[in-house]
Amino acid sequence: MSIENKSFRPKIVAFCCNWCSYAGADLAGSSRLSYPADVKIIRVPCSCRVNPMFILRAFEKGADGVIMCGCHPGDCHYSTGNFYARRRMTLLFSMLDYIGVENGRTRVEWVSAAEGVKFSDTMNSFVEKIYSLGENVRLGDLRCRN
Amino acid sequence: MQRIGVFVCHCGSNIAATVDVSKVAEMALMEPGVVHAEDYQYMCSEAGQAKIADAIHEKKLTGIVVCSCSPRMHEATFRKAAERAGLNPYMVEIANIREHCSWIHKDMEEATKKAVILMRAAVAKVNLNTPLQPGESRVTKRALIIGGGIAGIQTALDIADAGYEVDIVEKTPSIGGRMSQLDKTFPTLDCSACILTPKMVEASAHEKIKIYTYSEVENVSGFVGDFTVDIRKKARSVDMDKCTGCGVCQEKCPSKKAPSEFNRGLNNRSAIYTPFAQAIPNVPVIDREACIKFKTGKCGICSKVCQAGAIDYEQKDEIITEKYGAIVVATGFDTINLDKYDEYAYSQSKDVITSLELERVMNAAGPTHGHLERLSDGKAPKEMVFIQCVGSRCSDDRGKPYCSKICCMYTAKHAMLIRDKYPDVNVTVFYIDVRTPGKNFDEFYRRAVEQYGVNYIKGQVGKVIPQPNGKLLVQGSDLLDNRQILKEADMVVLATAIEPNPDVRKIATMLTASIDTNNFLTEAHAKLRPVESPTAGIFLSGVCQGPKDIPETVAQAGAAAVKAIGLLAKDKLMTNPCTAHSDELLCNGCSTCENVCPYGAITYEDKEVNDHGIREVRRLAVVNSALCQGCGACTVACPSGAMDLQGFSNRQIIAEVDAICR
Amino acid sequence: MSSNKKKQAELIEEISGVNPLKCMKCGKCSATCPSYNEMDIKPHQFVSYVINEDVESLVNSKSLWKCLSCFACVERCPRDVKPGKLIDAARQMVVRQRNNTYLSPDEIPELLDPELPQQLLVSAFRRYRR
Amino acid sequence: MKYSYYPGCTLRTKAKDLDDYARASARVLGFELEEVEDWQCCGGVYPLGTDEIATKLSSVRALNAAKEKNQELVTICSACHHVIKRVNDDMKNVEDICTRANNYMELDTPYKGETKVLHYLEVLRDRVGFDELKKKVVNPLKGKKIGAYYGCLLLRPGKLLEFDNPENPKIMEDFIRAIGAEPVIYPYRNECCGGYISLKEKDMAKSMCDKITESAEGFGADMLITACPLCMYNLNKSSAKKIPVYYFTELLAEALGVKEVQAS
Repeated sequence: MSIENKSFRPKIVAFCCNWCSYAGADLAGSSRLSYPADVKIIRVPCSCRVNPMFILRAFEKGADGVIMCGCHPGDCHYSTGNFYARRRMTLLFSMLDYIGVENGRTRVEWVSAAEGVKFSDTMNSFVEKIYSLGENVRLGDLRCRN
Repeated sequence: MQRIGVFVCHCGSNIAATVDVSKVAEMALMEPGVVHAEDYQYMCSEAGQAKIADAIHEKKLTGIVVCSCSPRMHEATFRKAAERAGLNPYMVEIANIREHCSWIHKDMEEATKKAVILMRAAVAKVNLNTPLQPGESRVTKRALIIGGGIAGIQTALDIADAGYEVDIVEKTPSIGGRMSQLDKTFPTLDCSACILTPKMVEASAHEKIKIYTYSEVENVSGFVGDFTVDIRKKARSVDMDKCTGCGVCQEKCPSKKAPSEFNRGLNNRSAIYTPFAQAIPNVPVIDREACIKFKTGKCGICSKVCQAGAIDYEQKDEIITEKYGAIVVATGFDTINLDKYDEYAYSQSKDVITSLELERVMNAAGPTHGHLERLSDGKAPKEMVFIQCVGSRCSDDRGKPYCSKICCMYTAKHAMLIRDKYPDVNVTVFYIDVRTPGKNFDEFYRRAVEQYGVNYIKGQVGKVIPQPNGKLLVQGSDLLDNRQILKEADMVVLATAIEPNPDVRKIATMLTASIDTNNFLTEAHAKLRPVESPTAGIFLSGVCQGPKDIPETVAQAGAAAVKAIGLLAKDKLMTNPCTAHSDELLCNGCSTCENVCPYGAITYEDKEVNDHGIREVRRLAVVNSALCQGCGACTVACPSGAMDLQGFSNRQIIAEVDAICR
Repeated sequence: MSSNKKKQAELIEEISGVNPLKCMKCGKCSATCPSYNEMDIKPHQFVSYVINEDVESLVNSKSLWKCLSCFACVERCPRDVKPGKLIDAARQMVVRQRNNTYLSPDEIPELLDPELPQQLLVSAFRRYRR
Repeated sequence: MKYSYYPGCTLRTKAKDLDDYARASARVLGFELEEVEDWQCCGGVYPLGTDEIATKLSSVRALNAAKEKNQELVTICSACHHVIKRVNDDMKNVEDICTRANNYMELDTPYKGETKVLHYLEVLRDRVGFDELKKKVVNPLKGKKIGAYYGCLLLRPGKLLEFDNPENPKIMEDFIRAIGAEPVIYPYRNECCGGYISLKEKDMAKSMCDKITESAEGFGADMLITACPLCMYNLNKSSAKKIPVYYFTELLAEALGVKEVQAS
């Protein structure tokens, strides 16, 4: 990965469901598959627990990218949670794009508990994308800036 | 204000080598609410847990953050430790600084920075934690086994012997599974039927075991301890109570053109059939696709010849609904379809067969009555070639990326048996690697080479070329001699890759058990919880979890049984207290949450509320915490923000977001 | 010098798009190759030469000119290594150095016969020289 | 129905038969082959190197010409089919090659693999339909036992060409049945004839062609059909056996009753 602007280190929030993606991230860890430290993971029981407000909050507080990972469609531990999540995020991301938070700053990925490689690949490509987009300035609360 | 203690684990050098643990502890003291912070070599050890207990007492802690490995690993450990010290276990949060930090980063400064942030997020969350009380749920003391092969039979026997009721659901007309199709077993060469049949009989005679054959699981609801399962008993067209198993119907059936599933399609069976002589139950089924009576309305011979009057053409599928406390998946495997490997001429020549087909050819009850002969012309072969790794270890999209594990050993077995019974037959095995880890396994393979003179050639085969004279030309590599070989053979046997039974995906979805990219069921932990699914109450037995041979399958079946027994032995289970609850003053009774709840846990009640002095009766959402599984779908769907999830509340998650973006 | 060898090996990997480390040494490529007996370096050995950074031997090998580009090894390789691509990359390296070709225009007339299709000449030229 | 048509170098000269019979048969079957204007030679072999751009441009030109006419692009020669299909796949799926090729091409709208490439046999199977073809046959080749010789370029790599099962194809066999003859299946039908190697290594090509013809004759074939002028040349020239080899279009024209018309 080429980091052009060394001084810019993005803040990236990753919401991972407990049953698939969080376990996938654990597998990436125990397999020593690296991805940039800019990614910080928040554990939620299911991708359907992710309230769009959380994502707006993250951008407001200065996040440069937010990614949400869940079980593959059809494999949700709670049967249908990821379908709700997918619909919600599609709407939210298009709205965010409309107000200037580019589509590249938001992403939904399905990562199973067995896909450590996919988790690390996903995070690497997402972080690379955020580096190419640079700092997010559109939704930030000015009071939160240093 | 909480009084929080932060405990940073070195995990030997696993964390401490990349994260400055003392720095993390030092930074923790600057966080709001933190009154105590320390680091220690192994927090999960007895001494480490004692440190937590001591700090709880001395510093009067109300909340704990452990910066260590994944919560999926030791959250339960630390919660129990806190509980023993008198703290509510749900006041403990884990910051995952091993799997999500030290193991994936190399730069100490970066990793330490990230660990601090993860610690802060956990502290921010604990500041908002509240003590939670788990509820209780009952345990139905009966287990369901899906699949009646050796794995399912062994698990059923072990659970039943412990005194619990067990039901086996088997899709085919008989229990026995793949093992019943095998001729001999490695590495002792004892006959498969001789060791399996007694177990089948034992299972069917066991007073605690009920067997549903020709049946499939149709629907599963509920949760650990209290599953409700619909089982479809397919119409057998034969009354199980009346049938005496005399077999006359099969003999007289005029429709004998249906390919025998048991003999892998190498010969045909009648439309009314039992798959094999030792079938349990020894009651035939009518294959309605092949039956003349069902196709044309005429015939009815089986009904006429049946003295017991057991034939029932009107029989219909039956749905049985039953409650279970534990479910064991034992769905087994099949060999892969060879359509994508036509270079081995499987579809072009009858004399190219799979190893499982060879088992049937070698078996006295098989299509050739146990005589080794070519299926094209019935002639005895003189040259046999075995090809290993057909479809295994393939990273292209034709085959499977994994090693099927059993092929090296059964090929050595086949080679040895053939050389023993037919010393004039030459046997050549093309292999990539011979993998024989297992007790007496390598000795077995060496015997095939040294004692029986089986010719092992290191190299894969590129193409099998049928010749006009009926022979097969095998074009392969000899990598050790560095030459290309053209070998004429009479029969070619393909060690075909195995894959999980294709039905397993459907079953996993019903059970919400996770499954990997190869359709093997995932274990709760690859090393420490190998027979449990991450979904509570679901256990794994046999090849549905990964390739294994018979002894390994039997061992795993026993282990799965013990885990199921451990569950069934409990009278009550603690339920997860991280459930949804609704704020009465915010709820407007709109029913949105009810619609998204997958468990039917939300109902509505008319209730009097006191809204800032205004007393009125309102329609309000009520969550049944025994049914709620805590997914959180309702919390997001709720338009008024009344619904929240305990343990993962809106405020807690937002606090984590804030801490990370700070 | 050794860094030059490394560069050549990397160039082969780049041109071919093949990761030789994926090879599990099963020998299916050599088992399937119709030109096997004509080759001095056998198809399954190509990967080792690239891994060992001995591209020199590879580009001087007879095998370069015996490969038919029939894609049998490409089709049947179970590991997505596809030795045919490696050999083609080596051939590219040679033909890109203009002085080193397997076919010179001078020898063409005596190779011709009346039925010979254009396609043959075109293909041979594309493969053997630039 | 009109298709853009890329004949290729050899069908204009040595393999003129292959071309003439194809066009005559097309008229009977109700479609038309409209030759791409100013087409250039495809090069005969697909340049495997991922950094080869210039050698792929002639294919891109033909593909783009078909795109501009909003037509599918039909080829007959196995080599052209192979090269053009693979270049098209590159243009569709390999971003780097697509970008660099378009930089050379300087088109108004960049070409991104939109054109569908069809072999003449695929037109017969997927557009006309072998059942439909069977109905148009006036002169069924009864009693002829024909071996289909696919060679390598029509089939491989199977994943990219999506022509037929590369190890056990059946399109030519279905074709043979459609024109009233009996197909002979033999294992060497998808093995290489030696290709361009026959220019310098005559012995090698001979031994390979011998295997093919021996195997075909062994399984009872009276004749072979091919779609490739180079296979035709090698099988005729190199093999010791004198089994007749025809272009599939010649037998097609014969079955459709337009062979003589064409010859006159």
